[in-house]
Amino acid sequence: MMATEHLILRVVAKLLIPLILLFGLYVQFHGETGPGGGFQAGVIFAAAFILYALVFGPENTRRVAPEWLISTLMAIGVLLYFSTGAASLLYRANFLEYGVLSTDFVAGQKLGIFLVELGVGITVSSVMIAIYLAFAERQGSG
Amino acid sequence: MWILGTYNYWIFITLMMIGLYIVIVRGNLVKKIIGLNIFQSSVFLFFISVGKISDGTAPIILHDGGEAIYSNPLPHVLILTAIVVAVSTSALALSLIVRIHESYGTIQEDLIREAERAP
Amino acid sequence: MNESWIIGAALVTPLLAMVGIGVFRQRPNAREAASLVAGIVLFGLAAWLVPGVADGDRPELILYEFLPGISLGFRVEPLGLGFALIASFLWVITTLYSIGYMRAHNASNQTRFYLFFALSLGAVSGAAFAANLVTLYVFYEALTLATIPLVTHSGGEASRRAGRVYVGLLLGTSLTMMLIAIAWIWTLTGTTEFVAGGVFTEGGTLKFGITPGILAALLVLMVLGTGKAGLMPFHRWLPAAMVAPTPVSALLHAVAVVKLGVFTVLKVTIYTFGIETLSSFGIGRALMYLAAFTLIAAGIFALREDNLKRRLAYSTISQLAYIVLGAMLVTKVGAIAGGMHITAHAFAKITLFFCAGAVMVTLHKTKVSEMNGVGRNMPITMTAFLVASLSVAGLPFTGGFWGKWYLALGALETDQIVMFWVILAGSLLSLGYLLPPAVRAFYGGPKGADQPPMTLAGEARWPMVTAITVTAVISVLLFFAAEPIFGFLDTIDFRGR
Amino acid sequence: MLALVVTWAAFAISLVLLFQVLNDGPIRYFFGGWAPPWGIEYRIDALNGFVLVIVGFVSAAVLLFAGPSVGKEIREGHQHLFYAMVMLLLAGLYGMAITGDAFNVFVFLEIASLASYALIAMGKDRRALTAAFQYLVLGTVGATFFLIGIGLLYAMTGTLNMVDMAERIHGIHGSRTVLTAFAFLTVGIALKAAVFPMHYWLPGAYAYAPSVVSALLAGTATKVAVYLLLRFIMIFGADFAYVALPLGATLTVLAAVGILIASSSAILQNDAKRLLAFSSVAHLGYIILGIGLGNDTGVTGGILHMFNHALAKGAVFLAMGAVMLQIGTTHINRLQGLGRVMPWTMAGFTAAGLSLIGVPLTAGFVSKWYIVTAAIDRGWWPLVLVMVASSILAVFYIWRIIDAVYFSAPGPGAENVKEAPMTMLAALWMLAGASVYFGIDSSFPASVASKAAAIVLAQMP
Repeated sequence: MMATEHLILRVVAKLLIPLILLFGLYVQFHGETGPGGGFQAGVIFAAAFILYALVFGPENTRRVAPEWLISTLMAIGVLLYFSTGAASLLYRANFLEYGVLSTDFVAGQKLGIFLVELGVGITVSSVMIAIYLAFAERQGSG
Repeated sequence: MWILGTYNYWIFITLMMIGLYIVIVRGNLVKKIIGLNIFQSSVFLFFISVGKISDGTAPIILHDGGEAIYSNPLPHVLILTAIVVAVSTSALALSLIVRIHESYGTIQEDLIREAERAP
Repeated sequence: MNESWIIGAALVTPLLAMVGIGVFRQRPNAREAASLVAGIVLFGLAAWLVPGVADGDRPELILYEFLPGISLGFRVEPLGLGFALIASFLWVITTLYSIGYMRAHNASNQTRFYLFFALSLGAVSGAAFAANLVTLYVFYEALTLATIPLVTHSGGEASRRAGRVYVGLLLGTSLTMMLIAIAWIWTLTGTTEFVAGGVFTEGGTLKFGITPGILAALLVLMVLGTGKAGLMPFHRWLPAAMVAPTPVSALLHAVAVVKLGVFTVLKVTIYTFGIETLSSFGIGRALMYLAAFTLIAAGIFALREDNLKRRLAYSTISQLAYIVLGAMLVTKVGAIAGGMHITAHAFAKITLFFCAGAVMVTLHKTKVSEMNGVGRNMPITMTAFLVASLSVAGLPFTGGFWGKWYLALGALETDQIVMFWVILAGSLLSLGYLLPPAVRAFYGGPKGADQPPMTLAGEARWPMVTAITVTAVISVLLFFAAEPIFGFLDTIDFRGR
Repeated sequence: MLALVVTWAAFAISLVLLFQVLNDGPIRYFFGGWAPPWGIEYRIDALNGFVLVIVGFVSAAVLLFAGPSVGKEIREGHQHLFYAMVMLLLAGLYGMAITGDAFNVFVFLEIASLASYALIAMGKDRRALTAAFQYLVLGTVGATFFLIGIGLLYAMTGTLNMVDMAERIHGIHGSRTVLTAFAFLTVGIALKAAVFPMHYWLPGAYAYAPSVVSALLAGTATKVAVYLLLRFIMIFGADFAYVALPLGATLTVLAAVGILIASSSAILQNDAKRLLAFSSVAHLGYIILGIGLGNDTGVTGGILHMFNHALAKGAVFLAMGAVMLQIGTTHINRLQGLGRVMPWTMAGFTAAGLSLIGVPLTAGFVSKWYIVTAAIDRGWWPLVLVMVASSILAVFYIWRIIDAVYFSAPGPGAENVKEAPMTMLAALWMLAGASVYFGIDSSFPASVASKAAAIVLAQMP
């Protein structure tokens, strides 16, 4: 039903979404050396999906991001964070003391931050998408 | 001059009061939440502005190893966390409102209270 | 102290009895045997302590620190031991009586009844041996709680209302005034121990910067806070509690609960405040007048009451006021008289209640106006009733005589002529309200058509009659045993050592 | 099931931690190996070790209880979410208690709060939704105030580590910023702890939440908030809070008024859970009163009452949960005659109820004794009167329930009511039994509480 309406919106959205996703990834992986990080990246990443859902409707979005996938991703993100922290416990360091994850202290820290931020990013984006979709679908069903 | 010099405080206080006013006075639950958001944002703004140093840069070690004036990063980090918390609060509040709407058919506080008294 | 294990045993016995009662809940005979045996053991333990205590021994048992600086401890002294003796002896008798009563009545939940009965006795023995105010307070409250299920035993709207009054007044007074008094004493003096001669003075002067005003305030809080002593205006729980089964009224509301009240008053007067301290500052006068007022007023209420048990309850209030009066005379004689009156009144009043219960079970009469001719039907019961009435009134050749005699002496000794007359008037009043039932029972013929014809049911069951006879006989014997009792109570440490 | 195992494990760990702290002094743990003041530090001393044990004990009992009750009160598809939320709540509470970093407290505070909003909203009654919403608005305002306070403190001291903060704040007591920070923090925490007159959200929230949640929140959430109050008193220094500022007087007056009003309102309620919720407000008043007295005995009493009240209130709410399971309501008129059909549940209720009244040989008496003697010691007689008056009021409101339960003829349909399942009774008696046991032998909680009080009042002149 939306196919014929809002032609401009749909075209612009289709153009923008890849850019937004790309920007999200940039912010994500730039996290440990410049402004950026998992939180922001996650939100930007989710924004792309939300834009898609706004224009093409939640039903179509669900095809890309089915509920099982989103909830699994939420959990995976948190688990990634925690297992990174716990991994350093295995090296007899304190929780999240990820300098020990590699032979080189700085490299270990880089790795640790990268993993942690990745976890944060995954969780935040999937949570954001889940929240939006939950509202949108609820309204649709009544 | 000190009034202008501390303009961020004034903005903070004004926004805070606007937010609280909305929370207290408005009967519409969604508007209440918007008020709550304004209230929270005012606090966030305040702390960000306090952390800012003029001409400061992001607190990142420069490649040439030189010294640079940079803004205190800690408030940013804290407020980022607080924003996340605020977002989740809003989400939760909105979902509550959706469910209130479903069971009462209204989101006006006085109407809800009436519906409560009626049966 | 090598005798301290006896105190422990005395505390544990009622609990063991509870276990026994619980185990034998399906077999009434074994259940009641457990109750009887526990009573006898408890009495035996208390009796064992008598010679040593009379010689000035004060066995102690300190359990552990309950609150910082305050331990849950027990120390035996003559007053408490006497109280424990009476309570445990009458427990045996009452158990005997209630076997007959409860079965004749086909009462429900008999196991629960015996269970809480034992618990109440545990609380009484704990309170009797308490070594400090907090321990006393703990067991005082425990007794209140343990008796609630007994008071409301029969269920129904009347019980419910009685329960409210009972809880409201007893917890109400003790949770407020008594607790404040104890906490205040603790913060002022740093001790709650019962010490010979009281804790407030040293060499005749007040310690800790206490003024006579504070002392008076403490005494008022303490005595009024002891709601169980039934001083007006906190007396209403006692008539209300008469909805309970008769054995409960008999043991608890003639002996255990009310006597714990006056025992508390006597105990704090002697061991916390100190007789000499109080008398040297002239404190206690106001409470003495309150007691006198209660004594007379309750007597008048009793005259106007038609329900026999409620009449007895008001009589109890009046007689309790004698004991409080004795304590508030703040002389040694007064206090001893109070102790003697506790003993005599316990036996006499329990007899009266037993009789009332027996009449109720066999003839279903609960009112004084219906008593006509009962004496011909139940001669033993009503003779006992008459004897006990005389003892309550304090006529010679009954146990009640000596208590009142010494009270009157005490009043004269302190030049309280008014009190002397009050004591005499109270006796006359008690004759006035107790003789009519007895006289009607023997001489009143059936009059009017509204009186149903007398069914010749005969005496009550044998356990009840036995119980009645024993207590009535002891009431008389006490007259001749005054000497040893006085001597025993005289060994109370009135002055600091 | 997993949730149960986790809570018991957490309880065991918190007990071990407490004993370790008692023996060896504070434990410190640096997150990520960053030493304070840069990194986040977790620090446990006698005070929060004790709070951890409270949270652990209550939650262990509540989770044991939860199974059947949740099955009845939570919709089928939502049960896994319910357990997830409970875990989140507990994580927040433990975190709040354990952390040594002021901002971390805020984060955990919000985690716990969000979880509790969601939990309350799961109640069957639709009023649960509005109650949760109300709590959410007030809770968020409170948390934001808290955040302002922390921010100002950070601006003044340049650190977020609580121990560090306490050291650095000493020189700058007079500054207006510190005063403002103190005010914001106190109000924010008071909102969370439902200190009168900021208790508005509490009765509704407790009354309409699922019973398990009521028990959990009553036993833990407000207690942790009170702990925060103590912690910030420590940061500012007891001498500053009590001597330079009229914190003690303010708190005690509020607490006293709150005790009286809340107790009186409790008497007027017709729903047992709502009644108990008002009683919670009154008992928080006791705790605050003890803290406000500001002397050793008083603060000890306050901390002790946190423990004792958590036990007793947890137990009575669990009892109401059992009632809810069997008859589907907790309206007082519908409780009639339950003493006969659910004897064990009601005996547990009675035991815990006596502790709420403060009858000797229950834990409630011990803490009340501390607070009353502290008040007499300070010579604040009106407070003593308030305390005893509220005991009387407590007798009234507890007796209203007992009266209905034991002395009224069972209503129609009461014959079919059965006793609650075994696990629920076990949980209920765990709490009720503890509140009797610690009334008879209070040496363990009392000694810990007095150590904790000594820490709080360390700088008291």
